[in-house]
Amino acid sequence: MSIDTTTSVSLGVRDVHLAFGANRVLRGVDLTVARGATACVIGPSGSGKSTLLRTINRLIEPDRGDVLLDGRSVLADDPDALRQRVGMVFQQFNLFPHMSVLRNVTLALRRIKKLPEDEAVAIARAQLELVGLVGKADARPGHLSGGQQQRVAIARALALQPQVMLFDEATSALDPELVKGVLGVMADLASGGMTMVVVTHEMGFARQVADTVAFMDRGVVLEAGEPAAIFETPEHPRLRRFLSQVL
Amino acid sequence: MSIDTTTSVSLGVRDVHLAFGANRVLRGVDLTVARGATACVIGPSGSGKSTLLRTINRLIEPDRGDVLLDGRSVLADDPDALRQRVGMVFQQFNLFPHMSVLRNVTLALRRIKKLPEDEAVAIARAQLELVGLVGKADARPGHLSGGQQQRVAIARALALQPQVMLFDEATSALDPELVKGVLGVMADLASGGMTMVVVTHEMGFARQVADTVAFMDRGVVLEAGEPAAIFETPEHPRLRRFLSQVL
Amino acid sequence: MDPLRTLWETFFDWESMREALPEMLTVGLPNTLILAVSAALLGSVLGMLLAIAGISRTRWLRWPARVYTDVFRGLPAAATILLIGVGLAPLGMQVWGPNPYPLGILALSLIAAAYIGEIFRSGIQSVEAAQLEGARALGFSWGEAMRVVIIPQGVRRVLPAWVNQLIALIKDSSLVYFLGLVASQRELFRIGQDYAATTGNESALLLAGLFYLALTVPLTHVVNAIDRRLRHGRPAAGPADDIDDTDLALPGAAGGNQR
Amino acid sequence: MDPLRTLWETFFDWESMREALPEMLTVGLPNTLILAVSAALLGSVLGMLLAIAGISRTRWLRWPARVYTDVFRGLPAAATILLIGVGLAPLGMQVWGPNPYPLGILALSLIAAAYIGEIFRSGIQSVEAAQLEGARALGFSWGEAMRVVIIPQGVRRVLPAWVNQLIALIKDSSLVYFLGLVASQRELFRIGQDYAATTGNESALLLAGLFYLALTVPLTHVVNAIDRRLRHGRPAAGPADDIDDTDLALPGAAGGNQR
Amino acid sequence: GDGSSSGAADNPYHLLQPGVLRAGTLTDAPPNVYLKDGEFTGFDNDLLRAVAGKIGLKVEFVGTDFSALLSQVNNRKFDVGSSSITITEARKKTVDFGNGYDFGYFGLDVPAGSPIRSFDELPGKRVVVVQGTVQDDYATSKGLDPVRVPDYNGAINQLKAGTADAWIAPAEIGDKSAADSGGKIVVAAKLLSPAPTAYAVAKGNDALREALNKGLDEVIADGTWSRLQAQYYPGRPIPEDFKPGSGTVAVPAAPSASASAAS
Ligand SMILES: Nc1ncnc2c1ncn2[C@@H]1O[C@H](COP(=O)(O)OP(=O)(O)OP(=O)(O)O)[C@@H](O)[C@H]1O
Ligand SMILES: Nc1ncnc2c1ncn2[C@@H]1O[C@H](COP(=O)(O)OP(=O)(O)OP(=O)(O)O)[C@@H](O)[C@H]1O
Ligand SMILES: [Mg+2]
Ligand SMILES: [Mg+2]
Repeated sequence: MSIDTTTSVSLGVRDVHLAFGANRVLRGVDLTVARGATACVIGPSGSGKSTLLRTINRLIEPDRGDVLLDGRSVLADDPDALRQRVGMVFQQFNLFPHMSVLRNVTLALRRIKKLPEDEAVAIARAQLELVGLVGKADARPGHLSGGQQQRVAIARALALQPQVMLFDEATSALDPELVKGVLGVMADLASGGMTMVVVTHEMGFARQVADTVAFMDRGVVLEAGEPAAIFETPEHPRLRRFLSQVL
Repeated sequence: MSIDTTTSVSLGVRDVHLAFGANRVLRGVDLTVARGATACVIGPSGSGKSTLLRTINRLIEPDRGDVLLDGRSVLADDPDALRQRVGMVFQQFNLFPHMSVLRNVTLALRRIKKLPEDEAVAIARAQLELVGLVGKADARPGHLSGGQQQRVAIARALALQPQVMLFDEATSALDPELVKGVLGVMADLASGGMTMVVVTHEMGFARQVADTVAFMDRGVVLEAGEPAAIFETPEHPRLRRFLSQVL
Repeated sequence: MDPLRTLWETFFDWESMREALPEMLTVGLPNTLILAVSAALLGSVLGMLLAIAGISRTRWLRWPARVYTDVFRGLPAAATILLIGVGLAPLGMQVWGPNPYPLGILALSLIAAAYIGEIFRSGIQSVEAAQLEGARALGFSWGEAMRVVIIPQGVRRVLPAWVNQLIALIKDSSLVYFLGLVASQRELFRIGQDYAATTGNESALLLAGLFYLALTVPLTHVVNAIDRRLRHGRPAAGPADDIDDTDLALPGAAGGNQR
Repeated sequence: MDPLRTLWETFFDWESMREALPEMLTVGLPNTLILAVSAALLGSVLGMLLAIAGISRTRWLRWPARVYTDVFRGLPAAATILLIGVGLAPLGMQVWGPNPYPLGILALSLIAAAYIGEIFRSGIQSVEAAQLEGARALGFSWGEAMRVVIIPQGVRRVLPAWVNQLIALIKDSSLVYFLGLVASQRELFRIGQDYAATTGNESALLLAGLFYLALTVPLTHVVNAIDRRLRHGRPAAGPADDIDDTDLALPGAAGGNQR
Repeated sequence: GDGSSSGAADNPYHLLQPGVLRAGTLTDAPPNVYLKDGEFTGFDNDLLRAVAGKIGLKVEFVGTDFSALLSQVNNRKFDVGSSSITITEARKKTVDFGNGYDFGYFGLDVPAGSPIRSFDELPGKRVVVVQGTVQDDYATSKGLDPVRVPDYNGAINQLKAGTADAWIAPAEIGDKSAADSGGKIVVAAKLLSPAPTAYAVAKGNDALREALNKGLDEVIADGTWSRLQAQYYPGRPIPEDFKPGSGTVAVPAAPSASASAAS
């Protein structure tokens, strides 16, 4: 499943604002991810990380600000086309409970990529193999363990070979072995040229996979930089306090 | 919210078997947790950890085997009474989406403990304070971030002051600061005499909170012991392989 | 004969409507309300019991509920009403005399219960099993968990379908006529029909329809408002017009980029 | 003179039933089926369109759907059928002659659509917003996401309530009578009622009811079986009797420790 | 037992309530039976009141659907059925009938300009009748395959909409509808109905049936019958061979309009 590097794109988030009613969740977020690079977003619960990911693929339209792919604003384009280029793994997985695992993965391949059934199944099986779940291809999501569901969600998004991947706590339900496995997949994707934004609260994971780490607090990116810089020489006192809590 | 130590109990799981159809998920699980002690269960995804917790409070009746509280089998008793003594935090939280956060927490206090409204609210607010969510008391779970939902689930279970607590990945959606916070809460609970079983895939967390660590694989506990023993001198090759993957 | 004129005169003759209006107001409306409201209450309670029996784990509850539902939905309402009205008439005579209302209400309720039971059942069964686990893990018994957690969620999901049934009930109340009514017991439809028979045009029937609308439209909108309120957990603040019923719109996506 | 005997003879007189049976089989049953099946198809399609319009983000779709639903649920079915039957009769005469069926089916469908629309709407609205997000994040348009992910889940949740409406439709098909039927166009209920009117014995009406049961009971159980199958994702293996409809039972808890 | 708790002495006619004759009727079939200003009236019902008065009973009317009327009479939910019920063999199996008290003419209503002039021209035409009426019986027995509608309005609608060629109506209704139609409907012909109409009582309730027959003869003899005929069917001739009641009493001539108003 390697990605065609000629299609890899950079991602820019520019001064994005968003409020749910009176709750100003994003208050001017800036983030830049180079082509084929991986950015990890860390930060306290409720700081707006999931919301940020949603504005990037325009599941939520920002109140203000812009999102750029290769320098081009995505706000003018068709959101459906955008989302075919930008894959997403949700924190709560959002699997389709009325379909088998296999069908969850093939659905968009068949309906959007318009692949014939057998081709879609082949791709899906390959993806499920990668996350160790071919054996559960015919099960319903409701009969899977938490980690299994999360892996299906990952397989579903990757099967579409997007240019940009948004992972929301992509390893929260995974044991260390699987985290290592997902890490391997991500390394492959990155070397294949995929641009990624990964929300995580596992600092070890962030340190391993990130080209850039961004620390969010209360709707703004307080500090961003290389993992080494962020984890070893954090500047912002809030970030220092945050990191001091890591076990 | 300290627990009356006179009521703390020990927990024993004896040769528990369970199958979903042909899928033999638990194949003879044994686990012992002393009064007021904390056991951490680690293991690969799909190994049966969540299912084990469900058999302990009899959300699932085991096909074979027994669960003992203070040496007394729970299988003969009324499951509802049992569950009032054994609290649980679910991997997927299972909050009630049609009620506010506050009502999620007060519900059982009012309906089962039969506390008057104001008393229930006072207890609930204290618990929400503890997890940093008083501000969200009137929000619906659907409007919360992942970490916020998980904290509500923790508060909901703790508000009932159970003798035994079962945490399923209780910190999966929490950032390091909150993990630290929950750790503090747990330390309090443990010193208050609460017996706890915590499923986790964060080894650092397990090392910090556990009196005993049990490693599950494919429906059996392969190895159990003190954290130091498990993490530093693991004996079973499967466990060694598992731990070798920790970042 | 100009067909539009004919249509207009047949259905919209103000004179006939004005003539029927007082009796509809003073006799028909109260009677329709008495029949429909009592049957709605009793039918909803029975329906809930049927729904619970229908999802029970004991087949001795599930099967009778199934059979009841099949029979009472399957028979023509007129036949059911006649069967109950005539069959229990001797008993009724002794208890409340020749008034057909009690037996009529009973029959209407029994029929409505079969339908409402299926509606509630579908709502309750659509609630995720995790919700029951969540409640039972807190120590609720199966019954309490159903009552406090599952049923409120399940019923809310099917409120519009339940309103369907209440509306059907308002109109089915006219079937009590099969049991024989004195003049002061007639409900809206019957009065409309009788006027239509004496005047030779259908305007009075349409007037009865307007009365129905005056009952059903507010009912629908009140329930929808309650539904919305339960859905969002608070009275909708400000102009709710453009957000109501739009839960499935992506939040924030309602701006210039709708699709 | 024994009242019970009289009652029995009024409703269960085999002689009368046997007499009415041939006509019910050869005339009533086909007609009921033609009316109910056509109206069910058309009504369900229209109902789905109404449901989608009802949850649309554009008020120019939502409002007309709301008004349509309110009006067609609110008016007495007899009035609606008469309005459409009489109002469009001149048009109908030119297109298909005096046969009242096409207009009757149209009227029945329009009424059923209002009810079915609300049922589908409640099902669709009960699907979690996260599902729509999940689908749209994969690149599905709103329409495709609805069609492929939301509507299948939503409709499945309200299948029993939808069956309610189909059953109501089978019985409402008797209302086409208001448009005038020649003997060979009469459906089950009408034939039963004619026998009741000419003989004063209600057994034929009850026989019509038995025919209804023969239609509605299999319908219910087929849909329930489909529902169960969709719910579990595969044909239920082995004796499904004790696990069907019991999703809300805690798995594994169905053993000796039920409560 | 006949469902009545009182003894035969104070309830000789086995009524639901002693002294009260509970009559099942229709509310929507003028001029025979209908409601006016909240009162049950029409020829049949007014006559029944007079008959009941003669045997010391007070009438309480209840309206119902015709298809549910006779069965409820037979099951004693109603003591008597009054709805210009034609005596037929089929109905005699369910209920007992008193003596005939009325006859009927059929009117043939057609749209203005229709070529139909007589009942003989009906075969092959779309003929509309109200379901379950004598007209229905007539049309069916003549093999006309009539279009059945539930009420008179349904028939008028059919004529106006052009979906039927003719309507066989009770003559009085046919006249009234034609008059009300503003020239759109005309009466083409009239015909005498074959069978008389009578009140229905539960099978075996001979005491009531005989009492009603006796009362009927009395109201015929005292001129009430003739007065009501004139009131409800003004100008309608009474056929030579029709004898109301037992046929043993003389029918006085209809009083003048002023005389009937005075009584
Ligand atoms: N309701 C169910 N029906 C059928 N199979 C199930 C069900 N729930 C879980 N399973 C299966 O049982 C096995 C164990 O699941 P369980 O949830 O206990 O795993 P786990 O150890 O908690 O994994 P994770 O760390 O991923 O949460 C899995 O293979 C899963 O697919
Ligand atoms: N649909 C919603 N409606 C209203 N408020 C919301 C909604 N979704 C999220 N919020 C609020 O927005 C804030 C940010 O939520 P978000 O999910 O982006 O946090 P997060 O950084 O992902 O947190 P976590 O690490 O706990 O997942 C929270 O305070 C939350 O309560
Ligand atoms: Mg989040
Ligand atoms: Mg688990």
